[in-house]
Amino acid sequence: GSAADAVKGAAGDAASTEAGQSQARTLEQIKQSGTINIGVFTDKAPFGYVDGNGTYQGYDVVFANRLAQDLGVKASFVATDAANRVPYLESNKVDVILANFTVTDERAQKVDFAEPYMKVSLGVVSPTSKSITSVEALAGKTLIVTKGTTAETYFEKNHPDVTLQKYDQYADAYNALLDGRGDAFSTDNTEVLAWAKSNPGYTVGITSLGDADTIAPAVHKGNDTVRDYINQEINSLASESFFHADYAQTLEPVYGDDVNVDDIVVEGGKVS
Amino acid sequence: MDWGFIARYAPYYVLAAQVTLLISLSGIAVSVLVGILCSMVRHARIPVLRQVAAAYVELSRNTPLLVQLFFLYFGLPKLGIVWSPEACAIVGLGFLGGSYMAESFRSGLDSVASSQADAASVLGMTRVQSLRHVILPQALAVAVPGIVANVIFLVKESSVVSGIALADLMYLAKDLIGLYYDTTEALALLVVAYATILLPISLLGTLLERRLDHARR
Amino acid sequence: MPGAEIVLDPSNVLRLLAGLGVTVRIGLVSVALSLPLGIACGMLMTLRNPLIRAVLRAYLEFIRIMPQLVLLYLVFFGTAGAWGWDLSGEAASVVVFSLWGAAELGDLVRGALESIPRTQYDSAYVLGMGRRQAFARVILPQAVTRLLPPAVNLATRMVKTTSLCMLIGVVELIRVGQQIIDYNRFAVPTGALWIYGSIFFLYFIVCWPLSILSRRLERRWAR
Amino acid sequence: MSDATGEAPMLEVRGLTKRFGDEVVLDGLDLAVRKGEVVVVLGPSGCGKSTLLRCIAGLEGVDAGEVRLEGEPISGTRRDSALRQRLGMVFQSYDLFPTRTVLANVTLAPVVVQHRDRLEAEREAEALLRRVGLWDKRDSYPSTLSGGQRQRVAICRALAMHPDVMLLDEVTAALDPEMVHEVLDVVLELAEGGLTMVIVTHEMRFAAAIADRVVMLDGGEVVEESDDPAAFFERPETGRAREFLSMFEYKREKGKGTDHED
Amino acid sequence: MSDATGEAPMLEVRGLTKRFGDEVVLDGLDLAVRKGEVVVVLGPSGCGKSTLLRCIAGLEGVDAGEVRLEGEPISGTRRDSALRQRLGMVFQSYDLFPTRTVLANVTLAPVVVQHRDRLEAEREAEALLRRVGLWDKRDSYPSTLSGGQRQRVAICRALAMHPDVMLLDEVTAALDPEMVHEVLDVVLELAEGGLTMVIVTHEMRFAAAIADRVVMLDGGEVVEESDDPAAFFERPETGRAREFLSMFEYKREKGKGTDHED
Ligand SMILES: Nc1ncnc2c1ncn2[C@@H]1O[C@H](COP(=O)(O)OP(=O)(O)OP(=O)(O)O)[C@@H](O)[C@H]1O
Ligand SMILES: Nc1ncnc2c1ncn2[C@@H]1O[C@H](COP(=O)(O)OP(=O)(O)OP(=O)(O)O)[C@@H](O)[C@H]1O
Ligand SMILES: [Mg+2]
Ligand SMILES: [Mg+2]
Repeated sequence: GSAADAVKGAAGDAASTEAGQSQARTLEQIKQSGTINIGVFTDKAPFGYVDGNGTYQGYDVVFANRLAQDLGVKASFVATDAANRVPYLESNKVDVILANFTVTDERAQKVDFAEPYMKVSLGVVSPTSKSITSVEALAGKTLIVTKGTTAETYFEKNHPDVTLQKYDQYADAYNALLDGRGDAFSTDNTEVLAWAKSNPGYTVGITSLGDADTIAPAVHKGNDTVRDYINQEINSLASESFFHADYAQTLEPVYGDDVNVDDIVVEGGKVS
Repeated sequence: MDWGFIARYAPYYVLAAQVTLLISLSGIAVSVLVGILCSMVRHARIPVLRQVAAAYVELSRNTPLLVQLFFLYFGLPKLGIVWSPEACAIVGLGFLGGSYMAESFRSGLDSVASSQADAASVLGMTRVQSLRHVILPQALAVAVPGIVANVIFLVKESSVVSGIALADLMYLAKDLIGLYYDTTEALALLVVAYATILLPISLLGTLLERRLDHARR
Repeated sequence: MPGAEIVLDPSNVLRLLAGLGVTVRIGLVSVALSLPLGIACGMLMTLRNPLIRAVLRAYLEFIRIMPQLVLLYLVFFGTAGAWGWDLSGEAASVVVFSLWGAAELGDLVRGALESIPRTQYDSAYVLGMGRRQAFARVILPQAVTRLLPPAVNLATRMVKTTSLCMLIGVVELIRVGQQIIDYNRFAVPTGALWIYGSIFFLYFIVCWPLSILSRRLERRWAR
Repeated sequence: MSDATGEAPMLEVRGLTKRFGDEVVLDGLDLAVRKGEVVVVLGPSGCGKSTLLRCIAGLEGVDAGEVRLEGEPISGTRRDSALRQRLGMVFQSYDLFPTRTVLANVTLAPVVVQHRDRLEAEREAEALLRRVGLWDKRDSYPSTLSGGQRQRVAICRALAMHPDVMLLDEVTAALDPEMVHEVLDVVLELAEGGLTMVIVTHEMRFAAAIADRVVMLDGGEVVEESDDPAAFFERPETGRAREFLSMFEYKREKGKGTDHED
Repeated sequence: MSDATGEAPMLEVRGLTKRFGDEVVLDGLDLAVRKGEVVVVLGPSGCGKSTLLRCIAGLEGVDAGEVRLEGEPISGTRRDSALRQRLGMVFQSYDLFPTRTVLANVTLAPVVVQHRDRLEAEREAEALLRRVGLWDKRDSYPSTLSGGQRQRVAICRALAMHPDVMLLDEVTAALDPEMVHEVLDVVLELAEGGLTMVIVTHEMRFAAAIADRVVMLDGGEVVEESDDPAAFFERPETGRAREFLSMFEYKREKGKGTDHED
């Protein structure tokens, strides 16, 4: 892996200088335009999804709306796939990504992360009847993942003996699990916990896998004005326990009492 | 351009190209079968079957492969029918390609002047002999450009199967972009891979067309 | 069959129709843009200039052998990666479909122009018509009658192929459908069947009339 | 309608009626052709000449009447291969098999239908092709031949089956004058060789030269028939025949043009 | 080569040479056509008859020599519209404009090129179409007409421009005999009306009837020319002309066929 990492690092530099030809919008420019473009998921309830009326909803979206509101601009949501998040930022198709974006080293070379607002590690959900409770049990089995997620990266790197079945979208991946196309599905544990809660017959056999990671907003590499503003916003929101309120509004109805809010929520960018 | 990346991942593209080829060739084979069946049914004017074939052609030509695949892959399981991605891809490509192939075969058959059948008849040939020695060779010669175009079309369309978890070329490229964000390199390899598969087919088609030219007067 | 309510819910229907609107919009804008481009392309291809011919030939061949999905990725992510262009998904789709349409239409235009017998030019000449008069009054009307059926057919294919836009994140018909399936996953477990079935049907009712039109024109003008 | 001697004619058509929809194209037509006789069928366009030949060849069914070959009835389209081989036919359109060479065109039916030895079939094809001057074209494809060459090959192809009767339907209508001559010279030679033939043509000079008998059709019937072609062309008896033959005559009040000069 | 009276001929070709690549198709050809004269050009296929007419019409450039219209040189393909209107031409293939009705075919050029009033152009078209018996077909499209009808419309279309000279290139080569007659009757009538014409045809009887002068081409040159067509067709002077005319004669040793009977 280390040689590959070096290669990737070099590529990262090349890409960022190339991408540098295109200028990200500064905070000032965003204010002037009156809208901020925010990349969110549309199929990852309860974090980012579209409700029955076609309105964007979820934990990430509530934060996104608040961000826009405090900036005095309109939030314009751009639907993104997991795999599109970095390219979207690189090509300035969005100003900010608020799509359950786990902070990783590879990504940090391509984009700039702000302070985190959530904690995660990976979880694996499987049918209760054939519950998978350890990574070892996955050997030789088919694991569903979504392209471009930390789950994909983790299993590619650490468990090459697991057969991965990859989908472009979360919706497709969940459907594949429901249709029995794979033995289990892995993604952020918050995600699978929420999903298993509302899908009888499925259990999260592995609740925490890999390193505990954080989730943070991301901006175009070097777009400091916007990143600084977001950091400032995250800090000031701590005083009103904004993310606890967000949790209560969007996640608690799904998680109920099973999950401790402080295992998930990060206030003021400070990971406890 | 990051040559290290290219050197490292080119072998993966070779594997993915095999998937692309395998899926598209199987799909093409099914298309040809469906196409022959369909054009025969329409050529011979078999009552009910003819209407069924006509309806099939309309459905197949007026809906996108992606939707056909999603219906097969994600829709049908809700009826308890779970097909593997390979099966869905081959059925989907066959469903789509069948109508295109049928069209090519039909135009080939139609292009053979009726006087050819007459000529064969007055020479004492039976219907089967006439079909085998006179009609089909000519029909095929006329149909070849259309068939080659369909083959290219179907190999291209097969890129859509990446959406149902088949590890073809497109799937690999999307995956590499999502994993390592080396967009330029991943796409360059993708273009080279498709060109390597399709340029020879395209050239072969042109050659074949030229060789069969005398058959089309 | 259970689950039909998902496609009967008025708000879902409206959303699907809005998605269809995006699909049709991308299709129509691309068709509209590829018309002038394709005609220009086709006319240039009839010129004897070897350089123009070679360039257009290469362009055509490239477009011909590249999957549309690859072209979409090239324009959407490729230009972003290489030059940092900021094209929206919809804009990238329109660019790709217009370029593709222009190439295919160009070939049709060339074919139509070249299929017109030489004596038509000769007759116009001996009747004293100027080059422009001959083109506008004699050649073009004939080229158009030959061109229209396959061009309408091409438009059908373009509308159909806009389904791929969804894979570069455009929220069109299929993507809206997926959102609906996802949102109703618990309430309507068979949603995928119904929604994908409806999308299949919606594409069909948009493309089918175009196919019929193309065939009508062809029969009418089959001389 | 049989011969004076009582022997059955080679080919006999009795009361042949053929309709297309409501249109009666042939209306109780009678015709007998003796062995070795050359009959030329004339008539205005659309009078049913091609239809007559196609009915004889079994390419069209008949609505009434019958066709007999040496006294044996052969009407209908479902006649067996052996019977069909006894009637050779050449069409106006060059109907060679475009995917095969000249030689293969001539040998295909003998080999496939008559199961003759390929080498023997090729030897015979060589003789036929040499006779029409096309042996050196044996490996060419039809698309590379001129119209006249194609028709000569088509004639060889029919002859290779050793037919008892040859039916020729306007075999020169699509040809340039020189090519017309090439082809008709071959047909004249066949006539001299004693082949029984029914020929439809618009080449009046050729008709006059080759015919043992001239038959003129109109309105689905034979309107004039003559065993003396020279007399037929000089002094047609019926008004219809005169009218038809006048199609090949032109008259101009000369002198007007030159009046203008100076 | 001008007229005995010193007046320039209507159309004059002097030393016309035309090459396609290395092939010399016309080799210093001379030809003069007086006003009101009808010249028929004969010759074997490929001898350059069409090329000659196309050079005269300005559809092909020339390599040497010149073409004169009433003494005025008009060689070359870039001649202006007014000049082109003075030469009408009708081709072998039905070259009507398929997207326009019969009437529109005839009136298009007068309206577009000569800027004549549409109504007046239509009135004239009516007169022309009535003359060829096609006024009731005025609203039909060419595809619905027979070949003979199409050629008659093509002639009207050319006449509507009031050309000084009409060039007709095998206008009946693709037609059935009856249709040939329909079309040639119209041409005969034009000749009687005093129109200057250069006609290429393979209809020898027609040529004999219409020609004021017959010109035979071969090897890119005029090999025989005759002001007395009857004499030309009866007693051609040169070997080449005799050979050419023999193309339309057939001979058969009669009797062989009938020998076989009984
Ligand atoms: N397959 C067919 N279906 C309907 N009508 C037909 C068919 N074949 C011929 N006819 C009609 O039968 C009539 C005779 O046609 P046929 O071809 O025998 O004439 P012909 O004497 O050979 O004319 P020509 O000299 O133009 O070849 C025509 O009126 C034609 O329209
Ligand atoms: N555009 C061209 N390019 C090259 N060669 C040509 C061209 N047009 C005519 N020719 C050649 O010029 C010669 C004369 O042709 P042309 O058409 O004038 O003959 P023609 O006397 O009209 O014959 P036909 O009676 O067959 O119409 C032929 O050998 C032909 O191959
Ligand atoms: Mg006929
Ligand atoms: Mg010619």
